Amino acid sequence: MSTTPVSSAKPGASQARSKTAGRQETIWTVALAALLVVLLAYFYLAVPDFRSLGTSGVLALCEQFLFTGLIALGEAVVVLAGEIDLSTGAMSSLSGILMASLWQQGLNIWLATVLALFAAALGGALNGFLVTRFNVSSLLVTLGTQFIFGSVATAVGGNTPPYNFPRSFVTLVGTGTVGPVPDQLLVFAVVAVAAWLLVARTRYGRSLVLIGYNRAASRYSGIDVRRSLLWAFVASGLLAGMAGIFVSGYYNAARDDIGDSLLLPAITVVVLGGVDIFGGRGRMSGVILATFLLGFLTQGLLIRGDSSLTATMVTGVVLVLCLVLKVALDHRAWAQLRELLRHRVSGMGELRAGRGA
Amino acid sequence: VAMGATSAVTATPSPASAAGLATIKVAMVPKLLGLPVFEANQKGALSVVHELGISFKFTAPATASAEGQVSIFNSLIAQHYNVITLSADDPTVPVPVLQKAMKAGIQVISYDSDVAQSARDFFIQDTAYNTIAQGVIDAAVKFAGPNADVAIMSSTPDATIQLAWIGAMKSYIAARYPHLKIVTIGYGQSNQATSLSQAEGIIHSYPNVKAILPIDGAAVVGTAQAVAALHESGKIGVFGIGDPLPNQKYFADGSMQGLFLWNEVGQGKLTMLMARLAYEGAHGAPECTAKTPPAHPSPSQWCGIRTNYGRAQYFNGAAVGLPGTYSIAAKANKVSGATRNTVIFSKPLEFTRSNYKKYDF
Amino acid sequence: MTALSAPSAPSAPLRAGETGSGAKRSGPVLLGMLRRRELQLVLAILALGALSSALHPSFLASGNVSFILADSVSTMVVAVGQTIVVLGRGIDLSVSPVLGIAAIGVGFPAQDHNLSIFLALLIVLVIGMALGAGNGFLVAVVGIPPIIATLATLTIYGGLQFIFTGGQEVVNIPNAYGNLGNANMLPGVPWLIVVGAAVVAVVWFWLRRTVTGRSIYAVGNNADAAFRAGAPVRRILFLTYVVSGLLAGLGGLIYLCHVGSADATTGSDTNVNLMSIAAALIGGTTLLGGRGGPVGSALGAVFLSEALQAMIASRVPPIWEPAGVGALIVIAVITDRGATPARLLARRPFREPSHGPQ
Amino acid sequence: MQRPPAAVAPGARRYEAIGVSKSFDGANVLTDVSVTFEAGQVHTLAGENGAGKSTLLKIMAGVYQPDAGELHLGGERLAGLSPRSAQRRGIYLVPQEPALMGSLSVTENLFLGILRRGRMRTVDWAAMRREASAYLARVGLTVDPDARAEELSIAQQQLLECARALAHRCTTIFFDEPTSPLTAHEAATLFSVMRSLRTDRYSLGFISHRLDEVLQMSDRVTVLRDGRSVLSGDRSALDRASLVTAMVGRELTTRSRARPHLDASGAREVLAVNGLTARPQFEEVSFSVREGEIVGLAGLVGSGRTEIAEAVFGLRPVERGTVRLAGELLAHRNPRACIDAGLVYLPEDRGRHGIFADVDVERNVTAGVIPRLQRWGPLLRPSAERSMAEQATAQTAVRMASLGTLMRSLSGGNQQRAMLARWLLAGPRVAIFDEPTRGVDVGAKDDIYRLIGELAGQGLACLLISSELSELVATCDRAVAVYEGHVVGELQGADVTDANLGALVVGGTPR
Ligand SMILES: Nc1ncnc2c1ncn2[C@@H]1O[C@H](COP(=O)(O)OP(=O)(O)OP(=O)(O)O)[C@@H](O)[C@H]1O
Ligand SMILES: Nc1ncnc2c1ncn2[C@@H]1O[C@H](COP(=O)(O)OP(=O)(O)OP(=O)(O)O)[C@@H](O)[C@H]1O
Ligand SMILES: [Mg+2]
Ligand SMILES: [Mg+2]
Repeated sequence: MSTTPVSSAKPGASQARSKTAGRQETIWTVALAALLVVLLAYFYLAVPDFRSLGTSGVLALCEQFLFTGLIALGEAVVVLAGEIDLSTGAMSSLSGILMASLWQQGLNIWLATVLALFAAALGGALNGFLVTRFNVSSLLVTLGTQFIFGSVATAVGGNTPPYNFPRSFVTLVGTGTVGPVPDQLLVFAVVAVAAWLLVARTRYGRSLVLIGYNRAASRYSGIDVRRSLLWAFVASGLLAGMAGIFVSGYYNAARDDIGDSLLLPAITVVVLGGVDIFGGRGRMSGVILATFLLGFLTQGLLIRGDSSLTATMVTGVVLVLCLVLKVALDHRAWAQLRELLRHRVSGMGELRAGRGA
Repeated sequence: VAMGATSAVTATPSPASAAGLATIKVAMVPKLLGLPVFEANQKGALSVVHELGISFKFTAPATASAEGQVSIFNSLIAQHYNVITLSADDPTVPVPVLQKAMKAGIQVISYDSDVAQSARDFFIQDTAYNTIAQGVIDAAVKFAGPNADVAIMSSTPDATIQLAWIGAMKSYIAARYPHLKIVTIGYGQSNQATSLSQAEGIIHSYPNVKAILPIDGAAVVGTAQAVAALHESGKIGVFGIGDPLPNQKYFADGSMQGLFLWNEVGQGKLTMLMARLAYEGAHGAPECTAKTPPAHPSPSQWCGIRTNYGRAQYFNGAAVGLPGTYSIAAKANKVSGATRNTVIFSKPLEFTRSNYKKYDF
Repeated sequence: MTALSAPSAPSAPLRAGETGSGAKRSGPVLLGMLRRRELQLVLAILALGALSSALHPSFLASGNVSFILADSVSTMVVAVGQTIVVLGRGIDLSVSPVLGIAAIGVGFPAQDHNLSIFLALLIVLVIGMALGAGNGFLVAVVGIPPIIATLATLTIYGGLQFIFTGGQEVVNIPNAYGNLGNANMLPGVPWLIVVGAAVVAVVWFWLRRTVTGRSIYAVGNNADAAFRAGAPVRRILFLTYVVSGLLAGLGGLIYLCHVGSADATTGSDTNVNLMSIAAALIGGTTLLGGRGGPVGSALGAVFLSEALQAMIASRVPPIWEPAGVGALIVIAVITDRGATPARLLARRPFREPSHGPQ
Repeated sequence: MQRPPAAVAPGARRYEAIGVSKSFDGANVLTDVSVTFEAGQVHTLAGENGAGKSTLLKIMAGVYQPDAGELHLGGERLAGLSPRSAQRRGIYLVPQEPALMGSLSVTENLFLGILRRGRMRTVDWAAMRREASAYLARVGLTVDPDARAEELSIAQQQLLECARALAHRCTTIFFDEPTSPLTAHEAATLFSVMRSLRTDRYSLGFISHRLDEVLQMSDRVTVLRDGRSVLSGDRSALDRASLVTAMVGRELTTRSRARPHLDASGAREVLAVNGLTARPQFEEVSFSVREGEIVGLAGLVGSGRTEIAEAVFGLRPVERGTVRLAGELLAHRNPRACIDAGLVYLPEDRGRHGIFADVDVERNVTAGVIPRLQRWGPLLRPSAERSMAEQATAQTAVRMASLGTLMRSLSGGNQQRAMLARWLLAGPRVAIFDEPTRGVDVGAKDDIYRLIGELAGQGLACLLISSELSELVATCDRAVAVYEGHVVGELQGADVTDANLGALVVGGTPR
């Protein structure tokens, strides 16, 4: 088909894409990377105990926050599509406990792991089903299923949750290393790259992002919104389940509440990673960087001798500062602020006078 | 009460005070910050670290979490602490990291709540499980008779010590009071509001219950409060395991009959002494093998305590102002709950309506 | 002049049905009322009570009933505050530490210096408002999405709560507090219920009969339209967080009076955040904003408290209690017809449309 | 009926914008524009999409601040105007999309911002309800004051906005494209309200892309082009041709058929809809479209055309009925299956259902063919995507800075072209165009219809939904009339006339 152009697009204009659409995301990602470098440099130079860890010691620190990163990757998939999953923490607990209990029943541990991951995906599918079938807020649905998964985990775990898994298992998902690099980090790298490819380079990822931007328009464009969302929740459940397995391996024990403390950090990572909580905008690379940024920040502060309370609060403060920075980066916001001030100054008296009349 | 105390307490001895002893870094890591039991431990520890030549740090997760403790242990290893003392939030989760610490030459001592034996050198048990369980049951029977219905209030279904206590109570009941019946176990989730609702629920749902036995700090207060609120004071007896201070009101108004507990402040002191001795033992000081160690040892007479199964060892608490001699269990003891390398701190104290005012913890 | 709908309305069933004429609403009044969440809840509360007492005759004993009521008041008050924020299309995840800080903020002076309860009331209100203002600043002035802003303050306020306790615990409150928290005003009518009812009534009146109250609904419905109608949108949003903080602070005092203690984990240990959201939600306030009200939330809180007691009474193993709450939330959500529009989360911070998209 | 509210002001004050300029993100949207609104006049702003009409009215209503220039109301200079202060001075903007608070009552929507208060300064619902009926009557709106605003039709909402202006005692009322979502009949009702306001010496501002309306309603017309005022004068001094020339900067061949009628009766039937039913929206709908044919679907707003189209495209469930594409039954009816089978649908509500405003044009254009971006392996191919988008946007002549431009920064007409480009990429056999020219300026309208004509010429079967009968007459080879969800008639070739269609769509019979 060809038609007479009424007027033509400017030639060569398509190169300008990165300058407009993705610019903010790029700036954000670069800023995160820079911040990470600055942070590591600071700890290395200013904290002797951190320096004395050596390369392998520093890399080993990762073992303590990569599961948060895994949950965050899954969470990011859901958030990109404009939803949220609050049940990921409970899901981690559940999958860890399930794996451990199955193993305790005599199942091969790897088989148990696969089954637990399957159950986690199923749990995610339940979330997705409730959200898409009844067309209701995922915030609320997952708020509810969070309790349910937690209860199931407690019930499965019983009084004395299993521990002391086979060596091969603990090595791979727990504390083993290849040279100075923890096995966990390698597994995480694989998952992270896969998640990044999924979102940035596949048809499914494209659908997901478009759904996040405008759900109705996606439907009208032939994207199967329900199915895509369902899979997003499955992905989130699966990655949360994987995190649960990692956690169990690292601690060499399963516990029914082990994931509870992972939810908020994971959401923090997602937001800090630059994913718009309303969906659409954001990059997996940002989430990955934010995992390391927050992780090293917390661990570094602890090694510096700060209390874990301080570390947690610093996390909150960093989050607020970054968000303020983000608003500031958004040059529209600046213009808006100027406009607002003008409004305020000139319109103040009137506004004050004004309710009644 | 001072608002604004810091959450990680650090105390460094002046070199002069620690005569002849190298200063060592000891960390005390309870389950979480802000729990009175652990604050009392800390108080005891702080009172003796000076003379023991200990550079002391008190740090814990903000909310009870085994993962939070693991992060802290990791950072303590990186900071080259000499001894880590901990009250384990979970017996198994910190095992790998504590083993890493031991491998790095750090002495690990658990107190209050033990970890797996493979992950610590010593455990300071509060008190023998059977002794404290018997105390509670005997007091309850004295109040309600040997045929009564009683209920237990615990924190969570998987709280290790509480499970042990419940077990000890059950075996004691089976042996001594076969007609005493435990009708239910309520779980207050370690917080007072839930404990209150649970206890209220129990009182309503089990009208025949004559005594409630709360064995967790929050459950104790919640139960007494439920009894008071429902005007059952004196009709339903409350006997439990907990500190007297938060319950003064209920002792006074008759909603609370008896509590059992060890001396938490003393336990903190003992933990620090143990830390010093374990360090000495690992660094060449002679073992404490004498049947009766010197009554008032000076630092130069101190001996170290080694991980050495199978041989009874003794040491004297006088160095930190504790009365008596402590023995280190050589092997596990089902009845008391002791395991290898366990020091049982003390017999429980009993708090009653007539003596509760004497205690400030 | 002709009505616009005249030519098509009588014929087009779609439109006529949707136009909600006066005749239509006066018809099945009872049916319409039955659709109201408040009434459904009252029925549910009664039904659950009847069921439980069939299982356990003592369930309806007057002591238990008033206990269920009294036990729900601190959640109720916080949930009412949460409702106000949600009506304005926000969410407040920091109510638990606000409650906790208020409780210890007056708990220690009360314990150590016998602080008078009126002064305590003043103090919790100030504390609550100050912390609420922090949220309001981040959401309404800086423009951070509410869920994120309050998530951040959750961590920060939570930390402050720990620091303020200094590891201590409030254990002995003066009798005046305890009496307020547990004594009855009339036989079977605890003081707390009176307090809770008063709060609900005041907030109901405020939301229904004052310009500011109505503006909250307007802003929650459509911030742009409200802005055009002259509502000071940012100020209203700010206010919702301040009031939510204030009521969370009041909830702290009620908690202190009722439970008699407070420490570093007060508020977070009983999951006040989730419970207040759950109560609001069960009470029919939708996260879309602009729809719902305090009465439903209060009933929701009572229902939650009753459901927990009913589970204890019917010997549901304690480990399944959270699942029960979770199931209630899920059921409330999927039966809430108001909540269908897709992107509930899409509560973007309000921006004056000076540069906004068309 | 209630007594109308106390007679309003003796007349609006003269409201002038003098030398107003405004730029967004460095792009000049308005340059040195002056315009005057007088009492007792309808002053129309005309111009192409993106000419700056809405922006000008928004500045005058206090929504935006001008970068330069002044606003004078009755000689008094206004500074730092906000929507609220504008309303307090009697200036009200009825936005293009009515912005109401859906779950609040009609009464409350009317009075928001000026809620009536009784004793103790609390809201006096009874008084407001009484007053509300009066204002509603004034604009001829017969709805329950307690009804929720979201229950009203778009037209009713528009009138509610108008009543709100009255309730706020505003005497200068701006209507930004009020008629684009309305039927001719509804528009006529609105116009009669506007006329009566004009008689009462209100000052009215008006924007419309429909030239007939502009010519019919205006007392004065100002034409904007590229943010400059290119013409300003009394209606009497203008005719259609001069208006169009001023707006577009060139002459247009207006309203004549661009292509001859096509008798496609011999051609292959590409789309066949049979007995499609989804009560109460529509029932037993049957029609067909042949290769190369443009079939109009005529009807009033609310007659159910969009519902039918959406059902055909698999967006809505149906009770029964079949859709066949080139003889083959569309079994799995969802948009994806339709697109893959060669059926596409250009939605009516572009902003909500069409564009991804915060996404670049490239990804907007390829959104309908995502599966095809992935021919080898699981990964997308950026270069292929780019060239596909480049080709399609060139075909439909989207005017934009680059493919990376955000969709939101395109003007309405160009957004519509990008939407067309999206569906061209799908290589359709049948296309359903639902109100393709809504909110699109005259020049772009012409282009879009020409484009549709060309596509039909290449064999595309087109189903065209439009509420402007004259557009159908000018474009279609055949027309199917829908009334209350039923197909009530079909007109062929030269029978497709304004008069015939007009009779059918209100349930009558053609002469
Ligand atoms: N908030 C904004 N930010 C950036 N650009 C804007 C904004 N508002 C309008 N524009 C741009 O300003 C130009 C004029 O817009 P305006 O809405 O005034 O046009 P219009 O004449 O009303 O067009 P239409 O007939 O399509 O409604 C357009 O190019 C538009 O993209
Ligand atoms: N009274 C109403 N209130 C709210 N929404 C309505 C009302 N009537 C119709 N709609 C919605 O407006 C949209 C337009 O559909 P409509 O029924 O007007 O069909 P149509 O014949 O395609 O009219 P047109 O395309 O000219 O608007 C539909 O999604 C419909 O649900
Ligand atoms: Mg416009
Ligand atoms: Mg339509």
